[in-house]
Amino acid sequence: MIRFFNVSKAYPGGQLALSDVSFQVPRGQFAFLTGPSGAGKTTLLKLIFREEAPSQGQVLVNGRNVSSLPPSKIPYLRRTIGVVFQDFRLIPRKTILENVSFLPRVLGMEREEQKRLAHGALSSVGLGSRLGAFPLELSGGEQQRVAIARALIHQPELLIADEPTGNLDPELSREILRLFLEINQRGTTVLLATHDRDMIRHVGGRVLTLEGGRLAGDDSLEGSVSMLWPKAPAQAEPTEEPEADGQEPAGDGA
Amino acid sequence: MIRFFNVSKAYPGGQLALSDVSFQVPRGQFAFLTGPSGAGKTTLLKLIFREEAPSQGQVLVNGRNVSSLPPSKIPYLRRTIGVVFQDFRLIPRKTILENVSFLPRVLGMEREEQKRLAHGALSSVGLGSRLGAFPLELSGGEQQRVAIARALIHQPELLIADEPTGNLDPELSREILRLFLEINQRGTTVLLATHDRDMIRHVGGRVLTLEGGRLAGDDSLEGSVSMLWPKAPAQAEPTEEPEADGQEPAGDGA
Amino acid sequence: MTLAKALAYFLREALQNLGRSWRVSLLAVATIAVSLFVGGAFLLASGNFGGLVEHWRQERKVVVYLEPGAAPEAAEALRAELEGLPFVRAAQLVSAGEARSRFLQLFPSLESLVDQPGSVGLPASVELSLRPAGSGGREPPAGWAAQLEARPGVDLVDDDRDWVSQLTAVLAVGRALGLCLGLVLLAGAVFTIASVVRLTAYLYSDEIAIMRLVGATEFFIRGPFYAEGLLQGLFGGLLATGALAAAFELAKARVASTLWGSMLLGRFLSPLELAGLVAFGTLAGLAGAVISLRRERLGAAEEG
Amino acid sequence: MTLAKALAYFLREALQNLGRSWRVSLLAVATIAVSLFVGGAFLLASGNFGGLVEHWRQERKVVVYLEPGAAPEAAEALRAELEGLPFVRAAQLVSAGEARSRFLQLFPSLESLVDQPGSVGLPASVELSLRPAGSGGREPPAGWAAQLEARPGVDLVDDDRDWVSQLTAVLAVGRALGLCLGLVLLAGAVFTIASVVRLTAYLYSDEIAIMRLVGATEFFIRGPFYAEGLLQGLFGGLLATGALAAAFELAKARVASTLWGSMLLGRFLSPLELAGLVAFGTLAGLAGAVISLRRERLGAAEEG
Ligand SMILES: Nc1ncnc2c1ncn2[C@@H]1O[C@H](COP(=O)(O)OP(=O)(O)OP(=O)(O)O)[C@@H](O)[C@H]1O
Ligand SMILES: Nc1ncnc2c1ncn2[C@@H]1O[C@H](COP(=O)(O)OP(=O)(O)OP(=O)(O)O)[C@@H](O)[C@H]1O
Ligand SMILES: [Mg+2]
Ligand SMILES: [Mg+2]
Repeated sequence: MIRFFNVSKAYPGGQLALSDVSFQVPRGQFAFLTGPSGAGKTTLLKLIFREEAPSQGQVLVNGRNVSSLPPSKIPYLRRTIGVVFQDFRLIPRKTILENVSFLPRVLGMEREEQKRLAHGALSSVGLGSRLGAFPLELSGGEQQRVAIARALIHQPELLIADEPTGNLDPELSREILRLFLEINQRGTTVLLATHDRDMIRHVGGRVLTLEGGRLAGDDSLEGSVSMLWPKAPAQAEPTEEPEADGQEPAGDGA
Repeated sequence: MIRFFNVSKAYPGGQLALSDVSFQVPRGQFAFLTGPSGAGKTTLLKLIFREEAPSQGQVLVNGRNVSSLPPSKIPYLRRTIGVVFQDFRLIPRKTILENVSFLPRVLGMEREEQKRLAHGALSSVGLGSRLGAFPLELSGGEQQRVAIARALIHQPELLIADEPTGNLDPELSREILRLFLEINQRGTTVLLATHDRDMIRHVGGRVLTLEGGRLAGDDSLEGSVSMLWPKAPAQAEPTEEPEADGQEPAGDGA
Repeated sequence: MTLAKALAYFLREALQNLGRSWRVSLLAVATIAVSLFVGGAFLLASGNFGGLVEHWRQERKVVVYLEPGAAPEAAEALRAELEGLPFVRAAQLVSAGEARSRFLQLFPSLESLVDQPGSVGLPASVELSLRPAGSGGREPPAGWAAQLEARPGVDLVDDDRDWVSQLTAVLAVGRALGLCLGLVLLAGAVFTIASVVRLTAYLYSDEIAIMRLVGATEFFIRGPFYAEGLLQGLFGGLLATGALAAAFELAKARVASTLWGSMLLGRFLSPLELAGLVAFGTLAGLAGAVISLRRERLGAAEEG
Repeated sequence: MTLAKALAYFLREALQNLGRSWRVSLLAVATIAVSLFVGGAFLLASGNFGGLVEHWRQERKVVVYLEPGAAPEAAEALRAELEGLPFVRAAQLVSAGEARSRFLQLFPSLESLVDQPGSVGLPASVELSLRPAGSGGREPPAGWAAQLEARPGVDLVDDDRDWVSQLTAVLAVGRALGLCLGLVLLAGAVFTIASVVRLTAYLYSDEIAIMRLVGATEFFIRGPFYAEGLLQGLFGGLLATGALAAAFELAKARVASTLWGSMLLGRFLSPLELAGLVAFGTLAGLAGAVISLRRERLGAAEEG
């Protein structure tokens, strides 16, 4: 699904964000991307949906070389990818319903169908009752959830999420993660950049670690996904306490 | 330092963000504000530095009734408060050095002194080498750290931080928390909104919990601050360890 | 999506955007309207002035002033004779009394001059309208005026055509200046409209970038913005023509009583000219939107 | 902070902002310049046209055409006599040859007409410049021209003043229209400049909101924006005057060989007028900034 061949990215200012990164994520995988702030996670994701082009190397998505894609083809690439941006990127002049149903509308879907889909997506992130609100009338976490709903709405082949729970409380984070796992189970490849070690530990699986622009680790962890399902809501579940102890990341510290 | 008397806040659209909230935070305290997404945390903080005015009730900061402050006095209130905004609010056309030194410049401080201060603040969040970058040329976590540096630069009487580590990795989060604890030790009152239960658990102390706009909890937790100090990576100075123990502000909790 | 559906979508989106950021839209529409109003005012002014001059040129007249105290019958005989000339379209007798009242209409303040004791008063005259030269008419033979002047009872022959031809020379200068000015105005209006639309597009460049990122094609991104520019131009044009008409009526009402006023405000713009003004604004608005959305431009603007 | 320091700060910030968002600034400055250019072009055109007319009014002339074949001595004697009249400023003899060459300069295409065989050619004449009425001069006595015409050797007396007075009436109409147009242009320029500055301020309303939130006083927030509007107006004004001067020189070079051209482009704007144009742009830019930063406005704009 995603292949990076010796990819480097230097920004115009000269800042080297990625250097010589190679990896591949097969179709249907659920992979984490982690690493300290400024390590290049967002840059790596931007290369996949062609917000940025690599300075060197090649990026292949679904077998297509993304960097040599003619501009007119880029929208069609992006339509197969759902993206949750780190900074949300909602359109301020559109209601959240319109934001979420933007792509279906552009694709010419029936209005009723658009609405149904958008309402479903927004309900699944707990915002079913705020359809007419504008993004700036929402809290930080609510905006983040709108961004998530937008990425999920059209059941993309590939889901890219950049720190999607940075503004969410632990219960909601878990809900969101469940959504991601569900969509993954229906066949979507998921690449999720996060600082949240608990989340990685719960889910486990493929973990790519960036450090200073280099790929510093590509591990396969044993998850404990069951922790997500048993039960959640309320507030503090005593079940979490044992985790808290084990949470000290001394083990995988650099 | 901060007093809320039966404060309610309804936004123009009719959304009720806070209802009948009363509490007080004494001078010098380190308090957490927590609660699920959309609970009203950001709204509560906005009332303190008068970005919003309450619909009902009174907000007192430093003995002054904030809601009845004439517009011309508002800047002087805000100068005594350092704010880390949830959405950063950096000025895109200014470099990060200029962003951070903006208030000292407005206050007429010497250029050299401005620079020295800003450089110090940016270095303390690990951005000492990126002074000339513009906000949009930074990663999410880097932007968040610039916002933190700006709030810390003038040693405010009150520090308000809204989810200040949502985009930071655990190591950096710990660094930032240490900065906040340090500034608190030098006399600044700190009010920190966060979803990060680990952080609250480590520091302990005063914890205000909002739920659906109501104050659902006002607890004093026993912290385990030592977890922050024992072996913080790289820059950690061992000399700070003894302070860390005595720093627990549980004593003056309400 | 069919084209009709797409166009409907563009229009709906554009109207919604105009409404949601109505302050900005209003400012843009008003600026466009001002620009078109200025252009329209110029058109109106030069049209009226040119029409006036053309009218004089067509209406070239020879006035045959009679000696004071000429008998009305003799005057009428002269009139009839002159009207029979092949190059004369019409001959009208203006009595001394009529001459006086006409004069007073033009120069009301000079009443005392005309009526002063001992004044001989204004003479009676025969006004000849000549047939337009060229269009089948003939020029009067040379020396004709001098011969006429020599006849008994005729005091003076005042041949308009002399000064009209001189006036024409002066007006050629004025017309050339007006033309230059008109072109400058035209170019100015196009530029102003385009740049206003472009400034508003800068305001929404983030929005456009987001649409691109989530996979919208250029067609669907630009459509609503083109429609928005077009509508801004259209509304600006309508506003401008409305304001022009209102200003025209207002001015007319104020100066209707004076002869100069009614000469000056002879006619309003023709429906065709009005439609042209509106179409011009609409096209300029569309052009502005097209220019401002050229991919490179906005991409760069996001950083600047 | 002292006022001088604050002003220096405003200026530095404004220049920096202009540079950092140079695309937007350039667009704003260009639009302002276009607006002022149009105004300046109008000023220039109406000034030149008005000057031309005034020149003719002042230079009112009576031309005494001599009969063909008049002896040069007699002509000179007549000239000298006429020059002695109290209301005549100067009298100049124009020989038949001179008359011909003058005519050809005005109407080069009519050469064949003048030189056709059997033509008597153009007559010699004495041109009298009269002293300006009012300014110490006296009007010629009534009937003077007729008496002169009756003299032997004199063919015709052509008294300019007749048509100049009629021209003046026509021009009064033109002048009134021009004045209206000028006022419309003026108001249009002010509005355009102000609204362009305001549109750019909308672009930066987030920035202003942030400055307010971190505790800057209105004085320090607005100062740089006022300076920015002022500088945009100033640069626009300078650009406009530069472009005007360039266009003027270009046009002049192209038409210098024709008499109409040199009459039309007699003079450029005076330094005072140029300074006025620049000052006008500067003030309008400042005014635009002041209007657009009224607290309520921008507060509301952030939401809209
Ligand atoms: N547009 C840009 N121009 C210049 N440098 C940039 C730009 N965007 C990012 N960078 C730099 O590239 C590096 C990697 O940035 P990136 O956003 O990929 O980090 P990240 O891993 O997502 O960090 P975070 O966890 O803080 O979001 C950083 O040092 C950043 O400053
Ligand atoms: N400007 C606004 N207009 C209307 N409603 C608003 C506005 N800002 C916030 N709200 C609503 O008020 C409620 C509280 O918002 P607030 O931002 O205070 O939540 P929060 O506790 O900070 O949430 P989060 O953790 O997601 O940031 C939310 O339901 C939100 O939708
Ligand atoms: Mg990132
Ligand atoms: Mg919040």
